[in-house]
Amino acid sequence: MTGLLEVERLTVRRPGGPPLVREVSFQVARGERLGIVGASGSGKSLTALAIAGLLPDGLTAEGSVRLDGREILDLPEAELARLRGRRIAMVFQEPLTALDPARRIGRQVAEPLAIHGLGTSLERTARAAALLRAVGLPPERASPDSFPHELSGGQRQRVLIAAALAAGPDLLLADEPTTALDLVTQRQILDLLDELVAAKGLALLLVSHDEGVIARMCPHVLVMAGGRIVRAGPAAAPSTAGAVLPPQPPGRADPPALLTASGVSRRYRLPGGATRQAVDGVDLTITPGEAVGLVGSSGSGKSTLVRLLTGLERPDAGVVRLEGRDPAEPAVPRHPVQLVFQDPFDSLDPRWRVGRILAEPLHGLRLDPAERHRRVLAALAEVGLPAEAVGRHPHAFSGGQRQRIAIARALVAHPRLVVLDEPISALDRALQEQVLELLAALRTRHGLAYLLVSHDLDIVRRLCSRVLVMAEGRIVEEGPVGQVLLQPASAAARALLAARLAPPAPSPAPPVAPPKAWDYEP
Amino acid sequence: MAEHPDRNWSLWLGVAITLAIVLPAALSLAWTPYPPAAIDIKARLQGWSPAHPLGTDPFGRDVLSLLMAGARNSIGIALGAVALSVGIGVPLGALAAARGGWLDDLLMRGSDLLFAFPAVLTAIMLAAALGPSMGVAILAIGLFNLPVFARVTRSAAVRIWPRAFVQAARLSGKSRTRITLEHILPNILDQLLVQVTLQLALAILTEAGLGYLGLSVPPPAPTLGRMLADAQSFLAVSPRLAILPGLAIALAVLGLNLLGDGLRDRLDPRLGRQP
Amino acid sequence: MKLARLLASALLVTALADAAVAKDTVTLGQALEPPHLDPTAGAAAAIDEIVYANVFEGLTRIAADGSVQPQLATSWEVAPDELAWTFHLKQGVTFHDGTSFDSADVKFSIERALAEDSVNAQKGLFEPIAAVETPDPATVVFRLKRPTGLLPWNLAWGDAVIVAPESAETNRTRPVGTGPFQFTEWRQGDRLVLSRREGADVALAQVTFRFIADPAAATAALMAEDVDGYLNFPAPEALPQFEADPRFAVVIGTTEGETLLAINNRREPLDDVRVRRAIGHAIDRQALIDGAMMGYGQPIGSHFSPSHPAYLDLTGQSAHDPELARRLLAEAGAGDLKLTIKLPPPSYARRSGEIIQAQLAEVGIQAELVPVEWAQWLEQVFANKDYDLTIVSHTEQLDIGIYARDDYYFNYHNRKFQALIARIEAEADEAERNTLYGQAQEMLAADAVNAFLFELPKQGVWNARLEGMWANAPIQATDLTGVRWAE
Amino acid sequence: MRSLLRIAAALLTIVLASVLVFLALNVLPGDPAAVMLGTEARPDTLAALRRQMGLDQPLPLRWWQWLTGLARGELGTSHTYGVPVAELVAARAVVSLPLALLALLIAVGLGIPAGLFAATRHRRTGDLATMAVALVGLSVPAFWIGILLVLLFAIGLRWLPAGGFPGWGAGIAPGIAALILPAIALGLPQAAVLARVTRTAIVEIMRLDFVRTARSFGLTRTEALRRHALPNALPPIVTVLGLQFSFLLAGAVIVENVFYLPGLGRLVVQSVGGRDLPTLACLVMLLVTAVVAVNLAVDLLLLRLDPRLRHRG
Repeated sequence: MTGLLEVERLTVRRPGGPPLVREVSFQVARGERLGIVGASGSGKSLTALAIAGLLPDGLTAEGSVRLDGREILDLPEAELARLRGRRIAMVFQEPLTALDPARRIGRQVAEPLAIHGLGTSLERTARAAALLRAVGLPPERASPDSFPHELSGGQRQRVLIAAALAAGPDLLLADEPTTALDLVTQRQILDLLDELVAAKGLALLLVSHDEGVIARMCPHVLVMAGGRIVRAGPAAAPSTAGAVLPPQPPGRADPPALLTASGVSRRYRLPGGATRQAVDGVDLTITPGEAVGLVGSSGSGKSTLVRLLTGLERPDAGVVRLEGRDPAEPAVPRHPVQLVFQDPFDSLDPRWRVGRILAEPLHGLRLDPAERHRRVLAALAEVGLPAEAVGRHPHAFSGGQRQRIAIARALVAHPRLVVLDEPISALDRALQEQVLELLAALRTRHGLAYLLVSHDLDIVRRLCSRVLVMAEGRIVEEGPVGQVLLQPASAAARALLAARLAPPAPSPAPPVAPPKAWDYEP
Repeated sequence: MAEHPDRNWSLWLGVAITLAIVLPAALSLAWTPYPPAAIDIKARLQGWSPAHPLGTDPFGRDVLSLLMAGARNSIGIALGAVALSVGIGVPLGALAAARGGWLDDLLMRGSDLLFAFPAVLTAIMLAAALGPSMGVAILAIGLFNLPVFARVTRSAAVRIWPRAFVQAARLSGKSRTRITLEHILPNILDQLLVQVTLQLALAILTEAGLGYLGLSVPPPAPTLGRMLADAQSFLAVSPRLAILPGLAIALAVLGLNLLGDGLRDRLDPRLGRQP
Repeated sequence: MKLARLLASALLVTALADAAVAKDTVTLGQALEPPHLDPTAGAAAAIDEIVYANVFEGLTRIAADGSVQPQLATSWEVAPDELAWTFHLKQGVTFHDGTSFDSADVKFSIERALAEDSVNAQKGLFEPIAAVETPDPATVVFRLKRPTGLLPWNLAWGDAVIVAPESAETNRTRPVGTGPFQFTEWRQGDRLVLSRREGADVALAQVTFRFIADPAAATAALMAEDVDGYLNFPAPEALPQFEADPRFAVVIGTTEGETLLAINNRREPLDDVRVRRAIGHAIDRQALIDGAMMGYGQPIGSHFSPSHPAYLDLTGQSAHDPELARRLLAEAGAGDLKLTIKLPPPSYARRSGEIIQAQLAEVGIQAELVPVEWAQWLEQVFANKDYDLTIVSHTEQLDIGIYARDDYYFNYHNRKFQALIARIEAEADEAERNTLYGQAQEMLAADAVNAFLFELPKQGVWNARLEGMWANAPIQATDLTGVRWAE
Repeated sequence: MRSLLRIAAALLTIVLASVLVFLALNVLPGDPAAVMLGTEARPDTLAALRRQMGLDQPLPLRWWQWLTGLARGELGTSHTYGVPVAELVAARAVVSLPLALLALLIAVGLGIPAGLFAATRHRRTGDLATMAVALVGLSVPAFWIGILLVLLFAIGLRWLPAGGFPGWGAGIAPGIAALILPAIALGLPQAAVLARVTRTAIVEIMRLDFVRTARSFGLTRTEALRRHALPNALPPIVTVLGLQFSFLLAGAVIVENVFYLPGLGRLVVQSVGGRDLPTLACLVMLLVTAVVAVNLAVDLLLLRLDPRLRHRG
């Protein structure tokens, strides 16, 4: 019996350019689930888009894609459009931009029905309401008359799923459906997909860069790299849990505090006039050489707290002291605290050469040019980048290399505290490993204190000794890593733990060295 | 890879046409076949001839020399006007974006006020008060374009400030002005460049309008606008006198617009994110 | 009674407007729009060009040939001592609003012009009148301070038309006169409509003036026959086009407009007659006329209109002689002279300016052109005499007397000339006056007060089937009383 | 709340403009009385007229009288015409307003469909050809188009009058006929601008994800463009339309000259030339108020069009 979807030697390229997807072939039977996993740029998304005939401008597809035995790859736009929504549905990665901002969500869910002329308008509205309820968005949680910008990322993804299933498709293509969501919401959406696909007997083609997500949802997996399928077969058994970092021995007799925050809070005025309490009365201290984790779901106030601690913003109430001085005061030297950002593409000025980027933190210090240059080269060496990188622009480097440059920038001013705001979540799994190892090594080598902000508990466990859990702008739990992450007291911590999927592959944690000051003071 | 490689023809065509107007204009600074103001009544209203490739005007002046000098003055006025509006508009926009809050509103309201005054009226009043001259034409056109640059700069800068590399710069203790000069302006340069070419084109058109109303540079210095205006009543006698300056204006504006479009596509934000 | 008449005329007008363009209406283009319609309260030529002889009438009027003819006064005689003039008035004349016309209206009009707060632009015309007496409704006697031979001529000016006390104040917007045409409608910036009064013996039932100044637009309006003609077409360069078109008649006549390069006689080194004569010799009048006026217009050597019997051709005294000009300038020690020429808006001034600048450059005088608007010209040049040279045309009729006024912007103060002008004004005999005019012209030419350029031509263009249009313009007027369509 | 703020800001702009206008006008050299009495006027007559026009009073007093008069609706009488300013300006607005609307209609009628057509054929010949025509339309001075139109339609074919305005009293048809050619001359360049803005806006939006989502529901590319891209492209289009309307009101002075239309633009030029201060002041206030009102209308319309803005109230 022919499969529902048969893909044979599918190739996608820009006319005259190298193929981005090379001779990909696979089959999906009715009701079957197939996962495709691969790093970014491996061609997995283009494969899904090619099947639905939604390739971006300028890309062409060759080979054969048959739906129920009927060739659809070379169908004219009008005929292919009739299949979309009715037979093949899609869910995309960026929920925030995937819905028409100017149209109410009720109408968008009903739109596929209208397009394919299914039922009267009254019936369609009723069907849309039922669909929204089915994806966990009853009217009391999100009214059909609200607009997309009034909903959260997770809610919008639910609306998309409702719309995709509205016209009763046979095949659902899901392209990185949960990548842009935080762990807790990610888990809920995957459960929802699992339940709906089973209930409606849909065939599912799930594309993701996260093996954990694929392993959880699909029995069969294709691994793609460089546009080709490199491995196919049953999903790999979930790898064993990683070794737990031995709890960080408490530091020497209570050293003088490096960074303290007492009763710090910050309010934002929303455009509609209402105010949101982002940070509400936070107290924390970080001692030299200590590695502290700060975890919490998105919207818990982590980033705002980071901006307050580093002096980028002034708190409405409370006091922040960095080595006894207020970091927000312009006169106070800033180099003791440095920041590494999440998005490597956003953290380096595209117009500057790497040499000048690395020298920027030395702005406040009166150093002669020779000394400046020496420091820049030293920092580059520490992060394992060639000295001649100094003369090149950021766009000449990969994501991983850029993050190394950002880290080098944090080191060049010989800081005592480095705040890492989601340092590796934007990187691929393989790169994350290398950067983690680099960070761990640098900490021991220079006796740095870390404040690691993340929603990923595994990374916190591997780098930090103590962890703070944040929710609704307050620290709801604090304690050594081992105790908080194994028997969490607060509800927020428990939700984070539950949402954690297959723990990452094991890797030996570096031995812990006593903190050592820089070879000389600046 | 360029987003649409075949689109670059508009850049090169723009450069070619703009040069076709700018080069002779620049040349006229040093040399023109005849002195533009040389009147020879006996030789008036002649058609093309070896001596005068584009013929002569009602006062017997060589039309080719007039066109070259006219283009020089028109472009000179346009450059002066755009320089004025960039010189004031860009810093204002950058300041509004850097400070934000009430200053932002004040500056933007101020530019709205300036925008509310019809350009033609400002030009007429200025010319009436100070007497028509190149300076007045530059002031009138420049003042009117100022809000455009303030707005473009502000909206572009507001998108750069939250970027991570700017936060890093703030962390290094750099002042807002220094950050504006080192990080903000270089990153919005491309959008400004596009506006400059488009506003130059608009300035040339506005100068033609002012010339028509007799408010542009006084005689004997020719400008394309006044040549076109003066030639209107000679349309029946010798249409060539109106067609040539009109064509020069149209080509200059066309060239600059193509250049602007081409620049916008070439300077697409390819630098930020790996495709 | 008045209301009924108003209603009647209103109905008449709407009827006419809807009727097909019957051949008793005409549409004339005019370059400048009048600011208002009271000729006794403003100097703009455009006012007189609409209302003179059509809407308002004076005791006397200037005819097409420039002679003084009776109008509201049938005849007049002067007493032996030349200090009393008696005018006999036409009977049975009424104003447009029905009010009657008699000697009281004449007394009111003249005294209004002489009054302390009068805004009459030509107050000087009435200055010799000491008193106005009205022995009976049909007779008016003027008592003069001194003999004034030119009185009938003075009373023929547009500024001396007779107005009624009842309507004087509203003449600016709703003119009420004794003329054959009455005011119907005025849409500022576009058109003004006059229509024939009941019983007036003029051929035209309705006249529309369309205000189109832009040369290209004027040409288009004529070619598209939106307009039947222009008494004085604003663009000489378009005339060849109309000469070649059988639909149109092109009639080039003279006007009273002496166009001159005025010189500030009080400003260094222009106070030296040799420098002024050098400027005169530097200018090639024929080339200027060909270049600026497309060849239309007559060269003049002094401030006098060639169409007047007393005209003397003195162009020879300032013939084009660059060599002589350079020598004169060297003699006067003004080798490298730098001057400004202030140019009012009209195209004759702006075009002549460019040519004269080039011609002055030939003899080593560097002239900078400064275009100004009328408001600025009147303030800087006319009032404050803050200028070196300026180009302007004086279009008032027989206005050589302005050189006798001390406050005039030429800064020319010649006692002998002022005495000569006084004798002319007093002289009653025309032949004697003409010889005196000749001496005045020679004096101005000898002193080279200004560089006299050319007489503004009257460039008439109208539909060939239109008869009775004036060829010359001895006075600023569009006399429609004799105009009609040929059968 | 925000729209109240915006209305208050608009009023402030208008009052500020009034101060600027009055100061600017009185600084202009040249004396209105001299303009009216011409070259022969004697000093005493000039003084009499100046008293009549109230020009001899101190500046601040005259500004206050003028502003309070403005508030009460008394706009004074025109120095040149002696007619109430309100009447004079109204007669001109009755020409300029319909002209601007007609030109805008032409711009929208030609510009937006052309922009849409070019967007649907993105980067194919249809797109390049339309944009080339738009570029040419943009580059040619409006009054040049005017002259060519007159040569062709008025003098050549005699279909339409070469200019002038018969007044609405003579019926709607002749009025419209007189405005067609000037409206085309004004409308074409604006249509070109609109076509370019529409095309760019739609092409940008077509790249966004939600258009791809719409196509995944079963819409073809062109259907997705019309149902989703166009509504979202309206805000930038409406903003440009607002700017164009304000320009057309007074910027049309040159086309008014070519077609000798009694419009606001020419009255502006005339009043400056004749130093007719009350008329000029009223004109400028009218134009500034119109521009501020149009901007306000555009702002409020944008609120309705783009729900994301609505939350900012």
